[in-house]
Amino acid sequence: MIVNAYAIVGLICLVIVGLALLAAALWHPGLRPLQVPAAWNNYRFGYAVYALIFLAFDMEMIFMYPWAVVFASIGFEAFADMFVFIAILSAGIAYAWGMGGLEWE
Amino acid sequence: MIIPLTAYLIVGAVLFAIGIYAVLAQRSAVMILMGIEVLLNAIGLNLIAFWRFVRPDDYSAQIFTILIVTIGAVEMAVGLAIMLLLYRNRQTVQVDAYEELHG
Amino acid sequence: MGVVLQMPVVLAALLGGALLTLLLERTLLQRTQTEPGPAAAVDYRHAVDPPNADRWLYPAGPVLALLGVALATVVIPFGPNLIGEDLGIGVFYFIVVVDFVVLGIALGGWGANTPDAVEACYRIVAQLVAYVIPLGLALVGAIMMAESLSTVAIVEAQTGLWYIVLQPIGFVLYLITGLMQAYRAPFLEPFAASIQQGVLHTSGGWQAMAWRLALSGVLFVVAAMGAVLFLGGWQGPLLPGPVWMLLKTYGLMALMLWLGTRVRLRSTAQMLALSWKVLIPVGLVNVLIVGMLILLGVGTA
Amino acid sequence: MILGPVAQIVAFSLCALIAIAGALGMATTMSMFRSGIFLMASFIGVAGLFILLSADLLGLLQVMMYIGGMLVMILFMVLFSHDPGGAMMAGMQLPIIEKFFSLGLLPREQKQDEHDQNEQSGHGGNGHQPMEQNGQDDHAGHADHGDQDAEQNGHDEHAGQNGHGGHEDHEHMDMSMTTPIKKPAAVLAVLVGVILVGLLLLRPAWPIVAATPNPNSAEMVGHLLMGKYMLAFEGAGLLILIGIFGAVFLARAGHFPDERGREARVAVDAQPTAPEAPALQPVADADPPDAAELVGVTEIQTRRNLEKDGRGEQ
Repeated sequence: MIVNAYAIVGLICLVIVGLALLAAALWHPGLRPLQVPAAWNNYRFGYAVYALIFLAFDMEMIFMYPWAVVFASIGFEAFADMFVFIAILSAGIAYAWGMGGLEWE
Repeated sequence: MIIPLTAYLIVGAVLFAIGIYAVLAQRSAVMILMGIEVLLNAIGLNLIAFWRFVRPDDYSAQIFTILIVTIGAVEMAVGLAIMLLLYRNRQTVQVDAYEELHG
Repeated sequence: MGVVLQMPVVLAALLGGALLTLLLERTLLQRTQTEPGPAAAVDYRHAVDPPNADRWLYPAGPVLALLGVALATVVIPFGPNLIGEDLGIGVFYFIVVVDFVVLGIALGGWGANTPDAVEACYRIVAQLVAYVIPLGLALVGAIMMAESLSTVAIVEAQTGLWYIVLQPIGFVLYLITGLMQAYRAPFLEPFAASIQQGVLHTSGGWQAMAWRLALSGVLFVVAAMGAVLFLGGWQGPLLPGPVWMLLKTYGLMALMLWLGTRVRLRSTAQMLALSWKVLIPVGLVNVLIVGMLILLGVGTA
Repeated sequence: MILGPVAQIVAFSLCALIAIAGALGMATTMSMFRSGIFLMASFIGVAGLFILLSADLLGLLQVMMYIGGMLVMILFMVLFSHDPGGAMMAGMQLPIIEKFFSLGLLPREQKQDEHDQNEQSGHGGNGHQPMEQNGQDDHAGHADHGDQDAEQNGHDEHAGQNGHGGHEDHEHMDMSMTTPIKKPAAVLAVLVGVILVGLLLLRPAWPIVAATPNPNSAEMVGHLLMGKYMLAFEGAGLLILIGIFGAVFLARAGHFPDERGREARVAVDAQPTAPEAPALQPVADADPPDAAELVGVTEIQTRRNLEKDGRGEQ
């Protein structure tokens, strides 16, 4: 059963959160004053296009991992498939690069 | 299988309802995009629940769910790009500011 | 009740690994006099109460970061049977849960709501955008040769020959993206001295402790996963498995840190450009090269 | 070891709770950043449900995809929004759900600071502390803000030269996060939810199979992708390509440079070397020298003035 393998994952989540709550409840050192202005409204980031390409490109991995597992047992056909897939993705990166998307704004 | 299929489907239905609320009630286009993600996610949950309980031997459902997530990601990328364009032109992404986009 | 016994072992491994990492890093930093980055000293003795903080997200940051590292430790095999749990998709699991560290730093930075911390939040997301894909591509080669996502299976597949020999490009790619993923020397922008170590400056008390553990732990798990993927994990002559694993982990870590101090610090923009213009194309080519090697019958059983 | 029934029920309840509370928080909180984080939490809860359903590959895919995706989305949200942290909105009178998910957003020292400032500038009146607004009638609220702004501009030193009549109509585009049809939408959503749940409860049982799925899901998915769904695989590649084309084509830099008033040092491209560090000190650039004393609403006011600055120059 797959679920049983993840029991330890859930348990570690609970333990870490519990330990943090415990620490927050018990550990009360003196305050270090911090007088700084709020910063939420100073917004601008220079990598908008990188971020958008990343959103789309991130999905490539979920296709690549199952493929990598079965690749050796299928052989050439799988290689050809992935070659086409990688060619398509490379075209995307090349386009972004050519259009000047991979630049800091 | 202690938890019945219906329990998962109910969670999916509640998520779907919240997604509908978010899509209808939010003014910011990004929030509407997020509502759509919730809708897609509710669909994915239903698909996987039915896969597990009705056809656990056929992994097609997982492929469909992967495709749904892919579509969600691409939709997010293109949607945000459109909003960035609108924002650079008009300084707002609130949907009621774009009356003239109606046909 | 195996799980209840395994869980403290995993946490103890993380604790010990992180402490050793901190020791190694401090020694190296003293010798090279470089910017400390995530290894900078933190203030355990004072709590901090940022005046404009988002009081839900601010304390959630360090907890999530620590959680990510602790979860990543689960799939690292320290010996033939010394592993938290051999999840069937261990490697994929690893790169997913390490993202929680980024999430934690982003939350802590935004939640603190000081200019430096918010800056750190933006920079850490840039780091995520830069490292995730080349890291994934670096791992694909090892998965292809081992025909499995399980960390134990990958170590066992390297019985004869380590993958560092078969996939040198993948290994170099892993070194660079590992430094990005651990926010160490050339890529320490989110913890740069110019923004006062970002989130570290705006936290104290138990939060500082959690940051310290998480940030040392992330380097530890990244190096350990490198040893598993490319250096044959626990395998080696004479010495017992866990000793080999620790030797390889800390050897790889020392190599990464040393290489990091050899080059100039990179800004966020330079890191993004490096990632998307060099590392990702190289990673895609590496996948094809490894594929051809396998078709030629090299590396698979 | 088989996971006990109690553990399964606890795990299911926790995951379902996170999924639903996260989605609800996303739709109702006043902070844009938080709403992205809540949505992420909702997705992680659903991922937990996937793992409970033995679809671990998909669960982890979900986590990976949406941690990255939501963090990026949040960046854009913060860029587009006028009050990304919700510190301004959280002071208003809110319905109970909104209030709960916006707890802890109000700046801690706002009141005291304001008091100081009011004393300094010789104005009485409690200016802009908890704004009375009930989410529905925006216009009444906006009139209020207009007044406060005028008052603020009057005694804000650095606003002196540019505080003239800048606040006529961009004031009323950024306040409420919801459309006027919020109430009907809520009713409709509840209705849909009730109908769906009712149908599910009334529906007779589905043909449930007792078999357990193959634990090696990555291999199964891989074989299907390489065989039966090969076209879908390449099609997904094409879809990603089209997504990249569209995103780059629409969002590439340089066509519509951002207005100058929004320049902030966030994520600036600076060398992390020591000599340049002074240039990045917190209060060195956009804010006036006394910015360290300004917090809360006053800070927002400062930003608005900067914005007007930018508008004026266009």
